[in-house]
Amino acid sequence: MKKWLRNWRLFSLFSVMALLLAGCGKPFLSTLQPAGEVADMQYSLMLLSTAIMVLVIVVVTIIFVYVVIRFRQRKGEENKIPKQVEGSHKLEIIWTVIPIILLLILAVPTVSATFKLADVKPMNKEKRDKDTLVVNVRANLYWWEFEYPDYGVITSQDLVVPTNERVYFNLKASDVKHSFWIPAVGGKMDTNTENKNQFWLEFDQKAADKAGGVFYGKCAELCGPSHALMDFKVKAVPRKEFDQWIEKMKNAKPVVTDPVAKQGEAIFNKSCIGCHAVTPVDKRPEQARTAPNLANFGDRERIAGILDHNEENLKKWLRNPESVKPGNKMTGTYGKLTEEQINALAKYLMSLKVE
Amino acid sequence: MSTLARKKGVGAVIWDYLTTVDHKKIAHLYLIAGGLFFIMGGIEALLIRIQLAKPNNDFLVGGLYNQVLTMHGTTMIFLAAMPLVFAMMNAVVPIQIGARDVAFPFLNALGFWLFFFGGLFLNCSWFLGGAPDAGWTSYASLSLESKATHGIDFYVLGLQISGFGTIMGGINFLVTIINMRAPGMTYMRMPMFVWATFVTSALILFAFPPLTVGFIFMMMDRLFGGNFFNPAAGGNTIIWEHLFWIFGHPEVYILVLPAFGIFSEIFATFSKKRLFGYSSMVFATVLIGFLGFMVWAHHMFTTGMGPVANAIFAVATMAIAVPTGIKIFNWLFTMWGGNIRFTTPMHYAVAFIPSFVMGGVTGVMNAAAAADYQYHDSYFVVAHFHYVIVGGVVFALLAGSHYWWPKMFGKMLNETLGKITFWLFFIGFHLTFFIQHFLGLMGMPRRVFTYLPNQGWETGNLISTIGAFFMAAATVILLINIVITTVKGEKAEADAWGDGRTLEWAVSSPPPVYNFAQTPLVRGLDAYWIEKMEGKKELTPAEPLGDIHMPNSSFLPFIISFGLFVAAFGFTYHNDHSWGLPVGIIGLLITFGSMFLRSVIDDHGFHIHKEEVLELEKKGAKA
Amino acid sequence: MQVEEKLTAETFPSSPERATLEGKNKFIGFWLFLGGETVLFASLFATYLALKDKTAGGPSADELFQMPLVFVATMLLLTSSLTSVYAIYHMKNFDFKKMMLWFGITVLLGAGFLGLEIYEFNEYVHEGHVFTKSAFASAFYTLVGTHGSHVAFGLSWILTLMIRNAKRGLNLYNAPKFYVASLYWHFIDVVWVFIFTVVYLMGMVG
Amino acid sequence: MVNQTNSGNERVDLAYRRRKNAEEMKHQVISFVLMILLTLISFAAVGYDEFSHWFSIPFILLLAVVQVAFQLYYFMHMSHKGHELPALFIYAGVFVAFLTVWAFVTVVWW
Repeated sequence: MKKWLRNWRLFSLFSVMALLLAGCGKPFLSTLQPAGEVADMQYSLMLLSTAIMVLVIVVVTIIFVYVVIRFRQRKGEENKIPKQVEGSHKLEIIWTVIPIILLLILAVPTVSATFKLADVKPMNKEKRDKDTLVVNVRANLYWWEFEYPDYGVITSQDLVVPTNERVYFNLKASDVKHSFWIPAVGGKMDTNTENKNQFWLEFDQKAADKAGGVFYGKCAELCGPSHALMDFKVKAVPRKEFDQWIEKMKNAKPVVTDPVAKQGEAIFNKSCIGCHAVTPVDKRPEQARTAPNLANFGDRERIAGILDHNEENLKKWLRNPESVKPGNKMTGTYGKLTEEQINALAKYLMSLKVE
Repeated sequence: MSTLARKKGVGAVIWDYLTTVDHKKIAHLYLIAGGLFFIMGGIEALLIRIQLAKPNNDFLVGGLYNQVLTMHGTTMIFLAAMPLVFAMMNAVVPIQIGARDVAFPFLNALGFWLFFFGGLFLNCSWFLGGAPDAGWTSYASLSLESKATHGIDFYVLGLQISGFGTIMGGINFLVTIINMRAPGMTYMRMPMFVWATFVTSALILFAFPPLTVGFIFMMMDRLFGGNFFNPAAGGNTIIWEHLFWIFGHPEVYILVLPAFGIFSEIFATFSKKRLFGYSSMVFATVLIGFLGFMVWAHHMFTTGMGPVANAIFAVATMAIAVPTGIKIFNWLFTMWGGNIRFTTPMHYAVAFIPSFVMGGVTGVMNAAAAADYQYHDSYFVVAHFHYVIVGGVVFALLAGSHYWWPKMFGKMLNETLGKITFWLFFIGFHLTFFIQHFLGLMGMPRRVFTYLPNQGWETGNLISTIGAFFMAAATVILLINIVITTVKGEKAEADAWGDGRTLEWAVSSPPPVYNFAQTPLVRGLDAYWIEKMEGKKELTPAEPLGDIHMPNSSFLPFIISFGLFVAAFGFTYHNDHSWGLPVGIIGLLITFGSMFLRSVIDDHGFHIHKEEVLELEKKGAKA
Repeated sequence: MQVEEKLTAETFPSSPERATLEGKNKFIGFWLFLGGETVLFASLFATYLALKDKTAGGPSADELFQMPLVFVATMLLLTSSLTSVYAIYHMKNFDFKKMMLWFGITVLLGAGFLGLEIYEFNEYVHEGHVFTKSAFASAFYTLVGTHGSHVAFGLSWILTLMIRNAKRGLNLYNAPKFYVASLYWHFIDVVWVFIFTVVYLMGMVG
Repeated sequence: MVNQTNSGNERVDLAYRRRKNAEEMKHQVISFVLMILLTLISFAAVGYDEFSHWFSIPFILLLAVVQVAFQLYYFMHMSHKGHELPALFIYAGVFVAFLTVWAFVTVVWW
């Protein structure tokens, strides 16, 4: 009996701890493990509001439990009529004034943080500072395009940013409304169809190390059948590495040596190049850029944003995109490919690397 | 002229309900129809939770999941919660103010049938290609893109039709409460539920027109080539968001204020105490209604309105917490010093306090705009509004159905089964939704049909799914309870719970068709309690016994609504089929034709004679 | 029926529209309805204001609008508001014939207004300002068209009332109906005042 | 419903009532004339090119509000007794209407 009790205690202790640990979520995804200035600011606001709210809950619960236990009907008192109280001005004033004070305590930092997070002046200067990094984010049905306008470089699906500095974003959508969210790094902003939204984020180097260098990004606005699958990845690297990456991207061209990949290139140039570009410098207007830029496809974290990055999954996607992302715009835009052609294409695509 | 109290066959009963204008029978209709839609919405919820029980599940994928998700939200708000609230109002409000019916009995019936045909039309989409799939908010860019099926057209037209019914209901209750209170029933003597109905109806009156306009725009864009939301022609989808939320936020209060009203009645009744701080409760209700119109944009913090707008709406939203807090404490102090009897309705009422406080405080957290950038469109928000809607509204509707069941149907629901329902539902509710706060904070966006493993969301989602099944089990037991009660329940007395305070408990259960043989004289708050405390068995009448004027039944409300139902089909398909336009016009002709009939044929109602009333009263007293 | 009781000028109450409970209900209910209509039109106006410059290459407001036409239409509708006041004045004096006469004039003026509006829309369509052209066009036609359909509904309402009651004179059953119909007519005028100010005049100013 | 009229005390002297009605009618004609005048002024204000629209737009809006007040208070008798609730609900409607329009001209700017 004793042993059972001890085991039970141990078990419950472990389960509570497990719950607490799980409660923080994953460092690459959870808002509870903030990885940058914005997320930090929001996290402290969350903590402050939670503290105030827990206080409220505790007060209510104490009164509640007392009342429910103390004043329940007892045997033999079924017909007792309690005193009919009209109310009490003193009490009512107390529970009007105290909440007002609590809300004021919350309102001041809220307003101040709201304005701080909206400070995008540096990106809108007539002549931007050289170090101010701006990224144009364009959300499309189930894929993301990231354009670095100051460098003339375009990439998609994997966003690469320097750490420990503010990165500014222009956000828009090309078809339906989406929402750009990197939970661990900071709150979201919608990508609208008729205007450009602007905000900034900061990626913390230490947190990035803890998260393995990659943060998960999500689409947070229902956008159609594959809304759940519209993930993207953020590679946060030190400024120096970022600069190197940009340089490489500027000059990247597909270099194909493998004969099978060469075959793949031929197929690609016949039927895919109309939508997909394979160089990061894509001068076409955005309306013409109807599919993800594949220049650094081989370096990507995921196939289609969700599948593990390997040739098998790529082939699966090429065979039938619909089975991976229902409602995507690629299905049906190209003829039936033979298994051989798919092999060749996969080889070719995987060879597209800048790193 | 009297067709009362005659034995009737099944056909006659059905015909009676199709043509009735009696608020008590319309309450039954709302309860049954709303209950059916509630079960449908519940099944949809179960499907959603089954799909999300484990990562990469393939039970309900992509577009179909979005249809189920959209219909769950739409059904629960428009076709379950609203009509069930209307059921409570119809069943009780006229009696609570000492009236014989609502101000416009014909419109009352029309309101129900419009709601019903609107809901029916919306659900027809399941069988005609596919349901709407752009979420219950149906944001314009996605809902214009969704052209593969007519789902969104069903949404727009169906809700349009049922919305007309809702506005009618709102005006009807306002006029009823303004004009038809019994002598002595001043505004400050009205039961709290009546006050809640009053403010709710005012909110309906002002909140539904923007929604109607939004629907008109959406209909124009989708069916008639309009450009309101088409950016290529200068349109702007943010307008839809604004219109929707100008309606959408008051809608939350439209649902929750009646819930507050129901709980106020129950707390007072089963604590055997007058409602604590009645006048501040009234004040808080009105204030919530007023503030409810100034906060809609907090649903749009991430839309990009800019920091000034976000800050203003954040602070305005926080302000609502104050009147809500006043209410919570007033309820606690109603119980304080009382003699609390834990009946089934009281279980819900007591459980409501901590549950709703949870939903309320997360609401204030959401109001903090900068932090909301993280919460917005995540499972945190899903958890928040389910705490408010289920912990507040659904608890209230379950409580209210148990509380007023004897008044509506003349039989007491089984208390043991009632308490089992309660516990299952209560546990299931917290199991389902508490964990979702954390899922949201851990980065899970809402409205996703699946998720990948290794993101830390597996356990939470599984727990949530298990909870949903508890709630389903509770609903099943409630249904069993209803069946058992209907078959062999005990006949309820007039004052079925023995502690009734308001006028509805002074008339027999169920009440006679005219409610009060003599209009009562009201001498204070809790009119019936006052009489009881003075040792009287009956109310003080305000008029001598006389002939009672009653409105005639009419089949026209059904036909008018049916016409719109037909018209909606026509317009939905008018771009695809040549029969569309004629069918649409025929439908409108049916509707306007029957409206014309209504205005041309005088309907003065009929009288129940004094002798008949006496006879009925005797019978009622005996039973 | 008491409400259909034949009355004389002496027994006719001074506020016949509110003399019965049914009348009172209609009276209050209709005013509430007008409160809701205010919000409905506000949403249409708000949308129009947000979209009025989004012409997408189509004609803009100041190129289109024909002010003389709008001025005449405005005068017609304003006058019809006065004539319906006259009708109610005579109703209160229990002068059924004069009431019918003035309501008749109101209907004629309203029909004139509606005719002008249809003519106006037709002109605009010929200038390429069609409903599907731009967001501005959609918003314009929906706002002004909703008002126009209110006019049409009001006309058929008043006409139905006149025909239905042509032979039975005034009583407490139909007095509230006439009264409420005239309220509706005034409300249409209220909306028009804002339409000619916000849509037409402000459209000319730019 | 039983008849709850209290027409008894309303059966005041017919001649007196007629006189009052006639007097009121006079007011209404006056307000009509004023309304026509206001309409003319606002059309003229727009037609006259010298005014900048920073002046003319608020000016014609003000005239519209005055006209509508005439309509409500004289033509629709809101100045009469027993119109407290109608006034309350119309003003509530105007309040929501104002919020809506205000939001659409400030927040929806793109």
